[in-house]
Amino acid sequence: MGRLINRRPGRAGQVLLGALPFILLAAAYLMASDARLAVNPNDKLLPSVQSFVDAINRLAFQPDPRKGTYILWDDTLASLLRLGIGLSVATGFGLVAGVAIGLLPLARSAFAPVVAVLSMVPPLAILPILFIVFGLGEVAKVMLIVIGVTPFMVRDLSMSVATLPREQLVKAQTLGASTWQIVTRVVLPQTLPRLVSALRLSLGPAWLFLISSEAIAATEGLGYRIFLVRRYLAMDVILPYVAWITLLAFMIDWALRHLSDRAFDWQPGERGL
Amino acid sequence: MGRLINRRPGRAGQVLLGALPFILLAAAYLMASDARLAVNPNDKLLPSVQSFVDAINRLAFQPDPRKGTYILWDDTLASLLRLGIGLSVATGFGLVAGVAIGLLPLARSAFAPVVAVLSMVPPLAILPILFIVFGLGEVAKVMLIVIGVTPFMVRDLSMSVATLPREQLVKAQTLGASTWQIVTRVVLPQTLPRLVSALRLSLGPAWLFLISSEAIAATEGLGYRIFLVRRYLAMDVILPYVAWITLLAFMIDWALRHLSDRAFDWQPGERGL
Amino acid sequence: PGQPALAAKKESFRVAWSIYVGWMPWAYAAEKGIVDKWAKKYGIEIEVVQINDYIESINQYTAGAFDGCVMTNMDALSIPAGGGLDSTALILGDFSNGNDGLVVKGDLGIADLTGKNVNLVELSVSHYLLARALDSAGIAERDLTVVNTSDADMVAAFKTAEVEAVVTWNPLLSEIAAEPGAKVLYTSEDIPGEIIDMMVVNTETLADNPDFGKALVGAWYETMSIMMKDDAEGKAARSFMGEKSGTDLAGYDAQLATTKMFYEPAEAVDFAKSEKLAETMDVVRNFLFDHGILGEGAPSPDYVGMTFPGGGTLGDSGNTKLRFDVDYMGMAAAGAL
Amino acid sequence: MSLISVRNLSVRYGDFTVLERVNLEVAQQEFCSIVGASGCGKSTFLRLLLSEEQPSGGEIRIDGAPIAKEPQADRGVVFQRYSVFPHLSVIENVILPMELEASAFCGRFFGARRRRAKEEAAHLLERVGLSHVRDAYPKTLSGGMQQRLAIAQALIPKPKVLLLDEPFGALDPGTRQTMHEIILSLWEEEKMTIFMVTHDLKEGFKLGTRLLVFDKLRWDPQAPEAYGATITYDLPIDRRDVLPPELEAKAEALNKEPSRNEGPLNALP
Amino acid sequence: MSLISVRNLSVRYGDFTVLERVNLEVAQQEFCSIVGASGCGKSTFLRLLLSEEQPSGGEIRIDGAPIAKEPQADRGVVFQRYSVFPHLSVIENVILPMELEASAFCGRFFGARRRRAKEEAAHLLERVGLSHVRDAYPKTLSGGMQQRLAIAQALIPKPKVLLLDEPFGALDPGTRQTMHEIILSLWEEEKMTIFMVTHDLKEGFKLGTRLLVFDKLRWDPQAPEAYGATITYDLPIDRRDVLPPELEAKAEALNKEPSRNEGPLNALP
Ligand SMILES: Nc1ncnc2c1ncn2[C@@H]1O[C@H](COP(=O)(O)OP(=O)(O)OP(=O)(O)O)[C@@H](O)[C@H]1O
Ligand SMILES: Nc1ncnc2c1ncn2[C@@H]1O[C@H](COP(=O)(O)OP(=O)(O)OP(=O)(O)O)[C@@H](O)[C@H]1O
Ligand SMILES: [Mg+2]
Ligand SMILES: [Mg+2]
Repeated sequence: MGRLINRRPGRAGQVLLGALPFILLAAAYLMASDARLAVNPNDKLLPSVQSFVDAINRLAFQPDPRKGTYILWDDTLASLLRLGIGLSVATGFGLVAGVAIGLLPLARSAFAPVVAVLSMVPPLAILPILFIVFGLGEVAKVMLIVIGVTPFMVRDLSMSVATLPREQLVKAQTLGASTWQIVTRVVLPQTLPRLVSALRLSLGPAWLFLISSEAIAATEGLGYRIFLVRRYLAMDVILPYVAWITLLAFMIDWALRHLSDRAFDWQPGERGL
Repeated sequence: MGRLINRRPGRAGQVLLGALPFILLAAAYLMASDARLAVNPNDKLLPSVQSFVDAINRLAFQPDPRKGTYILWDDTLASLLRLGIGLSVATGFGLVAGVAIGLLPLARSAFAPVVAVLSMVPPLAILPILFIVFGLGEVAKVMLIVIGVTPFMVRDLSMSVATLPREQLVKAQTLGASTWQIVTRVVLPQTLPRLVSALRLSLGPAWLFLISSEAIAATEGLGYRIFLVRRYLAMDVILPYVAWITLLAFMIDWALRHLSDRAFDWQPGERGL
Repeated sequence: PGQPALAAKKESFRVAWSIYVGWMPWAYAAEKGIVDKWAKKYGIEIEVVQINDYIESINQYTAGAFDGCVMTNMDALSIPAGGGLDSTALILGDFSNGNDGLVVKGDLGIADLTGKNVNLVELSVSHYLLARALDSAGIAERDLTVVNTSDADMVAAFKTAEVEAVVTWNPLLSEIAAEPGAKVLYTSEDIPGEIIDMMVVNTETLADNPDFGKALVGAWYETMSIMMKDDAEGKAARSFMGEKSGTDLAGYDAQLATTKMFYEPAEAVDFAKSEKLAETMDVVRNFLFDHGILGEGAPSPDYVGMTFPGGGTLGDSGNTKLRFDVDYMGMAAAGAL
Repeated sequence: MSLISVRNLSVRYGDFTVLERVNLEVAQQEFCSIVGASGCGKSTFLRLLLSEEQPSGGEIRIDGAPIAKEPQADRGVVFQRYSVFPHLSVIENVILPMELEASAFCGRFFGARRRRAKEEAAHLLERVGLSHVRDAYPKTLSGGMQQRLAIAQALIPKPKVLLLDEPFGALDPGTRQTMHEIILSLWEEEKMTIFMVTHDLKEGFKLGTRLLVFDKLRWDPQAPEAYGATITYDLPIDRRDVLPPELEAKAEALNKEPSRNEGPLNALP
Repeated sequence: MSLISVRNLSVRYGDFTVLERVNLEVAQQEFCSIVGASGCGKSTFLRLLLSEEQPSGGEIRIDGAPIAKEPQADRGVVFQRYSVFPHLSVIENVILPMELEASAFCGRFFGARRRRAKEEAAHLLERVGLSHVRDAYPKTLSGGMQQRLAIAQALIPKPKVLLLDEPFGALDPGTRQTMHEIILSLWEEEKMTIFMVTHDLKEGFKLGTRLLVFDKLRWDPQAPEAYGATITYDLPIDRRDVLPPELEAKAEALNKEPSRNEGPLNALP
């Protein structure tokens, strides 16, 4: 086979190739860690694998002596709940506003500028105001995710709605569709795949905002734990937590991708991204 | 005119509609600020317009008594430089990797998984490791932007490359194009508009990472100033800075949008988003 | 939340605390029901809220979301008092006695810092400590460069090659001091009693609701009496506090060793009544004024007025915003709560 | 009285004049076949009749009133490029117009009603030869199949005016025959007025009651964009299956008419 | 010896058999016209000849060797749907193949070379009647204009084998005439082997040296997807401009042959 664009690895090759970068990353870590530990056996920055195992065992499989619960799972539950609510609200709002702005010229005139401006406001810089408005409880944490993620969703979805072929809208009108029907039967269903992509792209930022908000006011959650042990540079806890967050996010991403490939099998084009 | 989707405001209506949300936001701020100031004239959370004017005058038009320079412009210059370098690197890397992953099955097998995983790592949680690798100076700040923004770019661009109609690739091959030629003459030019969109969508996160990085270790920069004066809740400085950041980001966004509409006038579909 | 706490008779109150060795007793008092017990005794409710970001907790208090908040004497002057919120230092819990320090790499003296970078949280007590250290060596702050560095990243920052000197507090300080080649040059032990950790409450709220003050003070000193003991209960309390702050009993005890806790209310009252407090606050306000932290509207260090238990005052008495009060601690000392 | 009257219509894109001085009166239940050189503006004309675009000058009236400013269910369309909804299966594409009409809020049928609609639609699919792919998505259909689907879909709301842009170009003669019969029977039953762009003159003659030829009256070789096309022939064709001899001759002539664009037949590069 | 030989070719999508048992030998410079019912697999067959898809069974050989596994410059194509590059102007679309061939690294001409290429291309554009829109982007072209552009582009590399999928369907008779002449002159000059799918039998007869009819040999009304199409007629056509009487009759027959898909002509829903 000649051209690179036509060369496809087999099933096994695919797995192997996909694993390679991870193996290289792991090897790089181990070497760097060994080198540092050789100089200073108490170095906390890049702990050995054994320290990870210990820390994970302690946090995930030993009940916390004070509360009798398992710290890692408590933290995970709290964080996932916040993340889930925040992302749901952001997605719902993003969908409604994105379709409106992308489809309706009036909504576009009214809201596209303000969304473009608001999406540039760095939420972390106006935290004091956000906390005053939303309190310091769960609402504030969820809202930080919502505020951080929604503008992206709205803009991404409105851009994608605006690229729907005009012919389809005209066709729908000749079939007697009202604006509402065009939205529900033509635009929304075709926007859903992009919604899922936008959601997937938002996962990273959403975790970031979650962690930031938990670092400011929380008593449990993955971000809180990282914040708490960071002052002792307890990388043996931080790195597994980061890996766990990454794994969780990746699994959500993976599930969304497969959901999208299945649910929207009318879509032409390549899959698997 | 019947349907909402066909109702377009006139030129004046457009400006008016677009300005309305801003006017409402400003009015809401003024009312809330007045209410608070009525209770405590020294309240710092929502300062009066006069305080803003004073603060802006002091920061932008009076030389700093200690350094003899103009604080706002120094900060702006420092931040824009970091942002520019960071975004350039991220964009360049995102383009290369995005096209490779979107177009070449081998690159996709090898890198799509690792990019998907890396994009989920919250960069702020592994700062200590970044410090060791990149130090605490300018490089680290630029790298934080790069690390924060690149995964999104790569994924967004690879997704968009993957949606290019297969017919075009086949057609190019029948015209004798090699993989390299397909990349440079068919894929890249058609990806550029999406690159600009991705860059625009990244602006918000990029500022966020810039501000975060300036909060870590810096002696100047917009984010530095915000975090510094947060120590005494000087919202009369923070809010103008946030507004200034927003304005800068919005102007960059605006320029990119117009650049894209002009440079890529082969694109069908609606403009102005 | 959302509205400034309007002074009036109230039933329920919110106070904020953040993680620091001298404030961990609040975690214990809240979780073990000590606060509730005392609140019930006075027929009120007190919610004790943990805020991880120290500055954010003070900001929220200043903005009116809380009736009380823990903070240092310096931050009490600069943020709430400077922000026009009349505040009362209700409890003087401890002062830093080695909990804050200046650490350098290699064999340097304070005078050798000239021309170098010093990483610290700008405008914080670390900055104040640096200023005091430089005073002691006779050099000025403009002779070196202060690099604002977030406290959370201080330990990692010290590990990078380009950082030569840092000023920070515990537990970061002990982590950094334990680094190979680190040398502690100057600590708060050299300026005892100048960095004070307090519970600050809204003066109006306190005036209208003395029960609120009584309940807080009562709960605090009951907790003190538990944790000062060396028996099982005391150890359990201290190890609770240690774990809550991310370390263990030994780590927490090590931090307590560099903290001068006022376990007995009488100690705190004596400290507050001493001349030294007003002198300290005079140094502090000059530092704040020099760095523009008292607000740009402040024409002189006298802008914000302070009152002291002995009847002494500092600054503009028409704009008294920070009051050191010993009435409630005095009641505790007298067993009158 | 005429159903549709077009007066002095013109369309310009920038300096580029596509149509100019188009005048036309069409009565109800006329079947206008439209022919003309590629790129002369036939699709553009249909877009105007559809209100998808606004003319640069002149006006269109339907039933005496100015044309609605937006597309309506009274004017159906089959676009030159396949224009079915990619996210709906074949049968869903066909029942969509029924759903839109009957259910203003949901725009969707459920349960028994949906089954009934599907049964109705199945008839039509049978006739256009798509029953065996009723549950397939458009991306798996061949070009001709998509075009047939688009026709079936456009027929469902029984529009007063039907605009067809080269609807049968991608069909084989047998299928085309079937489609002709479907269109004609519907045309008669529903008294539709039809505009059909075609490049097959025979088809135009066979189906139409009237033949409209679009061409440029004026032509400046230095500035090919200066003048637009208009209706240059407007022939009534009363009998449809067999052409009268004089029209046969006309058709031959049209067929042979050299294209404007034809250059010298020099060797290729 | 035959240039292309197809042996026992079959294509299945899941349970759906599109082609089966296709056998064919084609010599160099043959011009095969392909006809068949809509959706029977003609485009699929071309995709296989192009190596865009792999067959489910059987094989294709070119010059005795198995067909290359990927599309190559030796086999040009004009797709059924317009397939020009949207980001290149008309003239850029035409010079693209020259640039790709001559400049392996940049894939682009500059300065004088670019001017020369453009002049060369201008000739061809003149012939296909697109000179007046040479700098326009495809989105502003009519359907037929895009199709003509695609043809011009495919002709530039002078491929050994040319695959045309309904290339003239969207063209008016005059333009079509011109395009026929261009294709034929190139076919003779370059000794190309051409496969052309068309629905216009007359066109097929006129241009082709050979007519291939795709149809299903077996048909199960209960399972329309069970059997695939194959080549049911393979007629040599030696003289092109006038049809011999026996072929004329055949053509008539093919034209009339009822479509497989035709259902009972009951009233529409
Ligand atoms: N948006 C536009 N901007 C500029 N020119 C346009 C635009 N849309 C169409 N045109 C031009 O208008 C002319 C008429 O196009 P139209 O699609 O109506 O032709 P047509 O008669 O339908 O041709 P065909 O038979 O090939 O489909 C073309 O020359 C085209 O280039
Ligand atoms: N990816 C696919 N999955 C399933 N079925 C497919 C797929 N691609 C094509 N088909 C089916 O293959 C059959 C042949 O399609 P093809 O495009 O080859 O037809 P065609 O003969 O070119 O028709 P037309 O004359 O209408 O263009 C069709 O019935 C189509 O539904
Ligand atoms: Mg057309
Ligand atoms: Mg086909």
